Amino acid sequence: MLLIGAVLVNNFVLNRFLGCCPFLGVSKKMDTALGMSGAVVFVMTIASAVTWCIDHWLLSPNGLGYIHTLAFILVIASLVQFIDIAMKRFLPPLHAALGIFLPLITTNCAVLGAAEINCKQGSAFGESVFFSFAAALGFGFALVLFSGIREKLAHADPPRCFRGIALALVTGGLLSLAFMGFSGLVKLPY
Amino acid sequence: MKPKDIAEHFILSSSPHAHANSSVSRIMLDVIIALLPTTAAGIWFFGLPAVWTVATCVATCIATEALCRLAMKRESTIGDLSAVVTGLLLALNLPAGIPLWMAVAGSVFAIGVAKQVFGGIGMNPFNPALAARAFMLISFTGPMTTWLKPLWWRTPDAMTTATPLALMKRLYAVDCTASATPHAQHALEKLPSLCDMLVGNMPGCIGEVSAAALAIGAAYLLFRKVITWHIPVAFIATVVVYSLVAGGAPAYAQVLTGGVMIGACFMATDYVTSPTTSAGKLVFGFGCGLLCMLIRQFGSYPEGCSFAILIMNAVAPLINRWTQPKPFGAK
Amino acid sequence: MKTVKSQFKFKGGVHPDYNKELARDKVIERMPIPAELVVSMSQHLGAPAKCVVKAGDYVVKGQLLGEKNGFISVPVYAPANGLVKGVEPRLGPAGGKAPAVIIDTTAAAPEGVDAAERKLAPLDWKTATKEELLARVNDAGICGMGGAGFPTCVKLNPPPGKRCEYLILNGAECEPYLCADHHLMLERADRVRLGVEIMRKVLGMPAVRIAIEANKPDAIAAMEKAFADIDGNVEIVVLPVLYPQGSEKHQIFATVGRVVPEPPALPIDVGCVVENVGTVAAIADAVEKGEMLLSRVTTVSGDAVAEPKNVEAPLGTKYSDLIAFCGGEKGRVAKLVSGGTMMGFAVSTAEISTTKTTSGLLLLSERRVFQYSSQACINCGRCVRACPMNLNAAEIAKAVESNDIKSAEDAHVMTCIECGACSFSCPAYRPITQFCRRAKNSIRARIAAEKAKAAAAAAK
Amino acid sequence: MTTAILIIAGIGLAAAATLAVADTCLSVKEDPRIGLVTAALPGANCGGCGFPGCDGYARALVSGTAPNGACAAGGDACAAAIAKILGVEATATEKRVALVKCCGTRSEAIRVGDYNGICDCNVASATAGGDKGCTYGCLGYGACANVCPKGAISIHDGLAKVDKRLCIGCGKCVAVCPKKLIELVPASATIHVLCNNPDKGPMVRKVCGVGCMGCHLCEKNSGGKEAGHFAFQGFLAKVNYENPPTDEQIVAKCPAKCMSVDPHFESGH
Repeated sequence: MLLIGAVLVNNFVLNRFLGCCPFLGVSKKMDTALGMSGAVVFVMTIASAVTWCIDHWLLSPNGLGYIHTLAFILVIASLVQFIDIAMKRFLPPLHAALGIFLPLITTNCAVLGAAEINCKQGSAFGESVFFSFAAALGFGFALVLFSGIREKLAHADPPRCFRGIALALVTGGLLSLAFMGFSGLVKLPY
Repeated sequence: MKPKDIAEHFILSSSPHAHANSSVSRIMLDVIIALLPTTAAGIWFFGLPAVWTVATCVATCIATEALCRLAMKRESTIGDLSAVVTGLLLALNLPAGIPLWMAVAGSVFAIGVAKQVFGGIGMNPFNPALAARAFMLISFTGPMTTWLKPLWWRTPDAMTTATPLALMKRLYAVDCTASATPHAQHALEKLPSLCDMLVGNMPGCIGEVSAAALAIGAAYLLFRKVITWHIPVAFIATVVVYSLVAGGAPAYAQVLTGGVMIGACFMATDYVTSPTTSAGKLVFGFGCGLLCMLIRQFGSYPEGCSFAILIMNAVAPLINRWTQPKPFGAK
Repeated sequence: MKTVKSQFKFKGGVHPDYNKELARDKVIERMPIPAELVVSMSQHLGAPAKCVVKAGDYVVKGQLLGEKNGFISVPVYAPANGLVKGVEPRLGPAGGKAPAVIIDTTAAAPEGVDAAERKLAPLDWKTATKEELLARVNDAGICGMGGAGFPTCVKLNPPPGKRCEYLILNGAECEPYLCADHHLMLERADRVRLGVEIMRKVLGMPAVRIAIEANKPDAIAAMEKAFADIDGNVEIVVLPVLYPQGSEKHQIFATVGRVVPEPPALPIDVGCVVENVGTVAAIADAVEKGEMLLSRVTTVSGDAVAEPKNVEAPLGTKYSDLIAFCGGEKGRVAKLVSGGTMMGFAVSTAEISTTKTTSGLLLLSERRVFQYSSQACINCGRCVRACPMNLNAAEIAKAVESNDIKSAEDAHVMTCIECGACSFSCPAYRPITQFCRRAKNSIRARIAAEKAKAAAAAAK
Repeated sequence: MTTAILIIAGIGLAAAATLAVADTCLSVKEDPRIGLVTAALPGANCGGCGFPGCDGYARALVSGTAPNGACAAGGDACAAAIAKILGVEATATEKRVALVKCCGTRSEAIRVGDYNGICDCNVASATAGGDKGCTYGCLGYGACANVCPKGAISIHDGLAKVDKRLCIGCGKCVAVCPKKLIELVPASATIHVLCNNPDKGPMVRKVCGVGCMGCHLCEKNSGGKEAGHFAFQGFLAKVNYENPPTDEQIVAKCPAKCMSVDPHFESGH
């Protein structure tokens, strides 16, 4: 239920409009979209685990809930950097596949968004990690879907003023319109 | 000084030099012909407002198409009749009593935003008529869900009523397994009879009520080989199987009411936004049916058909990618 | 010997208007030698023949004009006596230029020249060895006369380790308008029978399948009669009327149910050799009479020619002479097509001349001609259903249109046989076949460039 | 407040420390010269050098598998800069630009057919040799313009024209042209013969009003055969770009009007 809810109903990109930058940026080709999706799932799951720990053990006990955004940005940015370096060293094949996307995720608001939502919800550790994982899957699903459409649009011949990002935005809007059909499918508490 | 040109040139083109003589405009004309029975049925049941809605949508679509092409400085594509088909399909997916200015807005959205922005016919990722319907449903929720009673012009006491779909939705609300409860029984009794459903004597959109007229149109399209059986059969079969498994309203009611018939035969079979191969079409039809029923049962809208097709439109490129034909002789 | 119906139906295919009635009942007419012949050195697939005559030479019918130039090549002979006016590059029907010998056939033979036709010594095929027969096929300048022009002696000599199990005789003639093979089977059934026996011997007695489309019952009857008393495994396979039944790969599938893998695989890889009936008859003449391949039967048809005919014309006859022999043009000719309407070449002038592969010459009026357009693909999938190779032609065309050759290659464009079924069935009149051709050309060019680069690097 | 600052600072320091440690302990060594060479290259990724992009060429240069000077776009300055980085001698190259050797516009050269098909020279040429009477001339269906990475080629009046200022001399157009009529010539050369038809004069005249007839007047007017400014292929004059003519008078004296002074299309006009 949580999975369906996060993937379809409250899709990060199409419903919450989080992570639009990579959604538009790396959706030109299906292969890169798949790579990006994989990287996001990977990072988001780990990041939510780490931020949950920070929030739970470091910030909340000290009554510092109000600075968690600041702390999370710091943690996520360095975490991504660290994963990048570590992966290059220990998992070169995986780095070759996902490496170029990792720096892009540093500034992906979807990762921060997931951490924030978890924080606001006060979910338990397992739940927040799973939610982030599902949300990342939803992001990846939307990204792959969108890249499929954009690959098709690569052969289209739109008017000059709509070429490129403008067309992608219109398409994204229509996709989000279609996804509205899912509303109410799963009653999520948030 | 220019040398003398040869008076008459032969046409030079790559082979083949023969053609099946089919054309895009002929295909579109066939679709229009196939939609005539259901248009007529809609006009019979909903009277003059239906005429006005159809006329407005078709005229606005043609005008928008012409203006867009003019603005883009490209050759006009009105001749291929695709704008007429879009206008007609949109009108048939609207309730008869909708204010005409909304119909105009929807038509402009269909052609302008959902089609010409992408470069016109063949390029749009979403079915223009359905995108416009979804847009209107969200923007003008009230008028889009106010239904004229069929044959209201004969019995002018009550003008509007609830659709069978809303009744069926209530069936899901009660416990499906215990459908004998008085509440469910009541809702079930209020459903139109099977005969009324076939003929179209029930509230709904102009073109979706008469299942018989839609079936005639679909048979014509199949006969003319404009569409293949894959999408309609997969779509309707999924709806039937789902409703048998999940309970709720009887399967025939799920198929005959709402947009399933027009969706399966005319909207989901739109070439541009559906997969190319037979296998892909089966997957596509299955997805449409499944999503449609999921939204009907769980979603916040009573009707999921147009959203289901729109979502599957988005998935179509993926399906296409994974159902490529295997070349003759390839391993 | 028995007649059977085809057991296997391939996917796809189309039903163009055959228009065969125009020339179906016309008996093959032998055309007199025209005043000028333009004999191309490149009438076959592979390297053009090397020209061995020069301007001012007097040549005699059957005299060597161009010698075989490489493994995949065949020699070219003079189709008639005459004076060589020049040797210069001339446009061929496919659009490429190749050296051609221009012969003035009205010139008188100079003193002391033996004007009798040059022939090879007749061979008794029953006693001749395989090598002798192969050499004869090679020396007579025979190549596939169905359209591609692949040198026949190469085909008849399978590489070591590969054995021919089926010899398939292609008498399908699925191209609209054309009746040349049809009439060859009707009128020269004995030549076809003899050719088959010779080829069977060369190939080591494989089973023989004679493939004929069901719309030629008289040709089937003629073949049944000619082959009635033949021993061994010989069958006439009646194919359903469907284009492209005459394509090598589809014929193999329709007759023996085998599937030729993707290129670079050849029919011999599945134990089959396919030969056109015209080629077979030419082999019979070359062996029994020692005659070189100097003429061929060409169908001149279309709605803009006065009298459609099946003409046996010397190789190198200009189209204008052929048209004149058939009573000239009727009304305005909008398109001149060398070959059939599905795979033939549109040409810009009637000054082009016939080759060993010219199966037809069609004069089409405005009514029969349609225009390709730049309309967008509406994704109707008709081309995908029509494609006999089961390719996604629509995707290939769209990719090529946006200069994305890589995607086209991934979609197996190299498997395309350019049969034209996709363009034929496209309601948007898109030149899909031409898009495929374009992709294939650029891929071939790229591969050639890579090879050259690798060779240069290796040389370094 | 203090706690907040302390914690944030703590997290920051911890993260920085981890990254610093990771960077030094886990980093992968890469030849630093690759980055330097890539920076010295123009970064157009035109592929004219035969390598996948400037980065690919830089890697090949550093590994010693590619010769310096293959980058026509960067020219001498670039080669010199790379040579400095790599510590080897630079081979001097002069900037070369593409020249379309045909001036048979729609009004000058005849057409022999109505071509109906896709707009690409290679397939048009494969259809009965193209619709132009002259089988050596530019078809104007833009195969070169399609492959040009800099958009330097455009089609005007049925002829491809090269914008000299945009051309980087990568040679892609030369390779793609089915008529083989594009040549890379020194950018400094100003006098060109814009014809590619080696046929005899009368044959050329039959199909084109501005085709070279091989009359040798250009050669005579530029100091005769000994001067060596021209070479002839059949009945076609070719400029010897090793030793190009400089006297612009000869252009006006060409009876065929197939010569030109700097025919490169300038986008400003």
